[in-house]
Amino acid sequence: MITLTDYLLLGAILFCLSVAGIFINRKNVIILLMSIELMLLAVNFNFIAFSAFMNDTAGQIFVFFILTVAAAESAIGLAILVVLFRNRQTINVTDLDTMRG
Amino acid sequence: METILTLTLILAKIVAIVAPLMLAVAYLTYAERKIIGYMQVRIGPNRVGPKGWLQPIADAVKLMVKEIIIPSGANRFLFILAPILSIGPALAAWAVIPFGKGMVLANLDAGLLYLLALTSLGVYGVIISGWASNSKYAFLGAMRSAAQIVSYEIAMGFALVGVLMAAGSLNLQDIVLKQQGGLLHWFWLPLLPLFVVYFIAGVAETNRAPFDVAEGESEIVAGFHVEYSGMTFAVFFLAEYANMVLISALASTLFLGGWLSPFEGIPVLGEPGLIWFVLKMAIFLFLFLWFRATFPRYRYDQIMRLGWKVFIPVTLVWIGVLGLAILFRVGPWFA
Amino acid sequence: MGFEKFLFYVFAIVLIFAAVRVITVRNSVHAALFLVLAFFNSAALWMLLQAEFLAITLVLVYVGAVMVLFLFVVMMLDINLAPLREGFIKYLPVGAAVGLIIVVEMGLVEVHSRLFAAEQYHLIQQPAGYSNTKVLGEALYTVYVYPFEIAAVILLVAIIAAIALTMRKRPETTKYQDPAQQVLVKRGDRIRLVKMPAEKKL
Amino acid sequence: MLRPLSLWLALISHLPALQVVLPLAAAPVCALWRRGAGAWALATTVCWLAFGIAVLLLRQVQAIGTLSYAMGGWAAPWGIEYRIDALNAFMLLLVTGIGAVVITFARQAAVERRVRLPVEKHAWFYATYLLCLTGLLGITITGDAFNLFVFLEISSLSSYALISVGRDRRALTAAYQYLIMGTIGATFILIGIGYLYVLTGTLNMEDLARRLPAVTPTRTAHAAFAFLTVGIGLKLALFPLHLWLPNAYAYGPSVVTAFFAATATKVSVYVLLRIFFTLFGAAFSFGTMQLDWVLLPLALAGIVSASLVAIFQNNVKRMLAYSSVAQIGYMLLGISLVSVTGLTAAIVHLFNHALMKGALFLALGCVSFRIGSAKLEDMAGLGRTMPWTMGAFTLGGLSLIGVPLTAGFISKWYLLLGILQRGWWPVAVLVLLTSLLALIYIWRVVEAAYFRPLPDGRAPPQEAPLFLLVPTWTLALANLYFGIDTSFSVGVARQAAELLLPGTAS
Repeated sequence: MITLTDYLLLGAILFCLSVAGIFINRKNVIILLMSIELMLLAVNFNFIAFSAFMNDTAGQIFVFFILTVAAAESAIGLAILVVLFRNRQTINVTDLDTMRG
Repeated sequence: METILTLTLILAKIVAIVAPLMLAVAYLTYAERKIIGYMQVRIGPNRVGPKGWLQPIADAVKLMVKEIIIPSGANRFLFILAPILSIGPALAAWAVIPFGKGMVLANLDAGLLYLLALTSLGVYGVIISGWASNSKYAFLGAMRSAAQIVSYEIAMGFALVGVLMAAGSLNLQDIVLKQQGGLLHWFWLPLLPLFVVYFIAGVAETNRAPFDVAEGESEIVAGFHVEYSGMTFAVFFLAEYANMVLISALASTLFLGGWLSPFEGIPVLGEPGLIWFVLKMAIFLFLFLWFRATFPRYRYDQIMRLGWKVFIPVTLVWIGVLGLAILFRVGPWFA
Repeated sequence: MGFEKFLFYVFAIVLIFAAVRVITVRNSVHAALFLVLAFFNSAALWMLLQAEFLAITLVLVYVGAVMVLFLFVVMMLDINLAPLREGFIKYLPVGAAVGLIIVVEMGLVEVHSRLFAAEQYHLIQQPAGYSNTKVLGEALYTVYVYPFEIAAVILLVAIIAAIALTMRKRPETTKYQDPAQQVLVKRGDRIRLVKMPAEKKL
Repeated sequence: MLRPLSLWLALISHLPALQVVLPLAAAPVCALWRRGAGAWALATTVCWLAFGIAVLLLRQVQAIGTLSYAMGGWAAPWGIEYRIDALNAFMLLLVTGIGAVVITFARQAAVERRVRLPVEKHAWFYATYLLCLTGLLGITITGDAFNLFVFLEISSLSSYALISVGRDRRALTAAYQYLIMGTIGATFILIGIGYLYVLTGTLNMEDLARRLPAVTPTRTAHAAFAFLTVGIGLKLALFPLHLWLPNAYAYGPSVVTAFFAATATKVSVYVLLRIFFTLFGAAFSFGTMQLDWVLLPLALAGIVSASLVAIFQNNVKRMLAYSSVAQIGYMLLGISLVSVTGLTAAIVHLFNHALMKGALFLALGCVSFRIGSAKLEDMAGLGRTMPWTMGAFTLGGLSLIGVPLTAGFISKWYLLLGILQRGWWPVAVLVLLTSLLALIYIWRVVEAAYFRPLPDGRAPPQEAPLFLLVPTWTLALANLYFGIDTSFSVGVARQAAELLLPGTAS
């Protein structure tokens, strides 16, 4: 019997992995964005599990919206990256030291 | 015991779908070479077996015994994985296609959605093969294909939205049953623009001429599968043709009434049956081949223009029209 | 039941493995592919929870479109890999520590909180004619129709913002074809027939 | 005679919906307009109309108290309910007012030299601006926690785009940082809202407020509270989480910076107030969770450190960005006092700070319009060549320091009053000292502008065009006006504060 706790723990583990990923990959901007996707996935896990175990459709509706938000998020993130690297061959943040001044 | 029996039954059903499919694919290549041959006033293959009947078998044997070459600098795992990823969805999609009333492997409620999801996965084979090959031609092909497939998926999705609005269901059997009543009750008529868009987008999704920029023999030699040989190439080839058959099957199911007969009401001819389904698929497959023989390849930017500036607006407008038609219960379709 | 539990563990373990690889892997393309794997396994797990609509949507939207976009960008930017690993080891302890703290906290909240006591809730077995898609659709277009509209605005924002960001004028030298003009061309536009008196024979 | 009247009444009753729908509907039209000038005219008209609506709404609220509006006619738990009380109405007025002034400024500033927008992008820029405004208004007006999240994302997503839309490459990196931090914040808020839903089974704020007290002893409620605090802290650049803000503000186009500095963080403060006071209730937030002992040190640390960092900045825009972090500290300080006077100070400061930062950033926009830079050394001698611009800047600066007769003085006054009521005189001393820090960094700009000669070998810049000066001076004079006549700003703020702290009205 799979319990609600199993799903919630799975979501919690995913969430932590994504937070750790954000800390570890501070320099690789693309993996940063992927970590964020993972984070939203973890949140979705919680919502879906609640919805399934409490027989409440609302949780799944929220997931539907969160998916929309996350897709829009990554679209804009990728758009920024594409503009940023149109003429530049690196995505290492420290190479962009034009930040000063 | 019960479970084993069910499992065996399911397995048998899968074999019953896949084996004829593979045969169909093999003879589709033969048909292609013959038909295009005649269109170009040639004869086509005629040496192996009577009238060249055994040509596909010979081709298959040749590809199977050829060496698989993995280019230096390629990512071995992904290189092998790519063709598998490309044929997997093409086969898995058949699970929800109904061949007759009740003749379906998995009568999924969200069948249409499932199909849309699976057809969108085909692109991974192309992208991964292009990237793992470590070759610029393959890479160019993969990039072109990714952009193209993502663009046409939107138009395709909107066309399917039209279908589900008309049928009021995502279940493919229900969609077919909703079209009962003869030729004029099929969805091709009320959804004509969507039907056309769907089929053309289907041609684009399978990377067939005139949308074959991902292969583009004359520009980037063979595009994403330039480095593949032997069995790995054969699998890509299989996937492409299996996808053609799938798109044809879907077009017949969604717009031409699937297994329903066009002569409904007439005693013998009006009987629904598998034969109608196969005939309808044959029409679409012929169209695929005819396109290839007729049209020159689109340029990349022309493809994008067609997808974004023509197809998507057309589908959007027609969905609006459809909504009104359903609201006012127009014609025999939405009464 | 036993089989379901087995499936859950298989998918969950592969999911966690994929997630770990996403954040530790050397190559961005591999990371993206592992993320695809993670999405797939999540979809499978959602299927186990009878959320079939969302599971398929996840595959359709994320695997089919968003990740293709990711891969497209990652591959096109053609990243120089070596320097990106700098600092990985440096940040690893911090990242691991933060992750661990949060996992412990969330675990405490979720396991010990009386609300989520496992015995209290069971996976609801839906009746035979239950269609997840239908139920969601009915809720979405009635009770949640205004949130639905607002979510549509999110997509509008994404479209407008992405265009505003990436739009650029092509250089003047780019040549365009106008198919309409090409089709409308008349013979007279291309060929000029010139009548000349024949030269007299000498 | 009756018909226009009833039409007018119908319109009035739908004002809350119109407030959000108007800019939303105008956005795609703007995007499709293609011609920059036309799109700008439409956007400006819409913004001023929205301002008009906000004024009407505030008057209605003042006349008849809290308005409740159910969209589509469904009752509260089903439809989205818009609830407008004094606090919302005040925020709406602020956001639309600043939005309207800034977009009026934007037409000319879009051709600003350093962050000049390519012509083909103009219409898209205005469309994104309108969407951002829609999001901010939506956050302010909505009565549903989940919609609050979605509106928050609408405004954030469009703000990432607005910041990076210019030609400055650094803006892209800054926007990307902002995107990552902002999304993490949003995710935390989302988790918090999710827990609240699990606990209570509702997302309507009014219902939430009613049902939450029964379940607040649970650990889940504590976790929800913590997640919400961190998430909102990220969005409003609370001291240790503020790292995205200086870069984003410094490298975005001046127009955008002026708009964000004056509205976006303010709306985040509003969200904080709503969630801590209306949803959880002051008793739980500050009694059980002792949030004041978290906010107070963070606010003080933010004020001191950000003011110190601001002094050493050479880019004036960046200096003002750090100053914004410090000013947010003042607002949080006011909130952490948990008294009507403290809250009044926070809300008044929220309003006044929007006015002064708006004026300052718009003045900077004028400067960089002419000289293409916001660096301190490039501003030498500008006091003589651009007297009107620098005049507005000085006025805004004085208000920022808190000189009497300016708006800044009023908010500092109430803040000190609140602190002394609690008897925390060391904090009061600290606040006075940090005002000196503000004096130092503003003085550096004033000194450069008025007491240094123009650099040689460069044509002296002209005064900014009238089109830019009028909006700038509108905000600058508003600083003076609200410094002298405080009945409106303080009155509404006190009303809102009493609403947030029921039962403690003095």
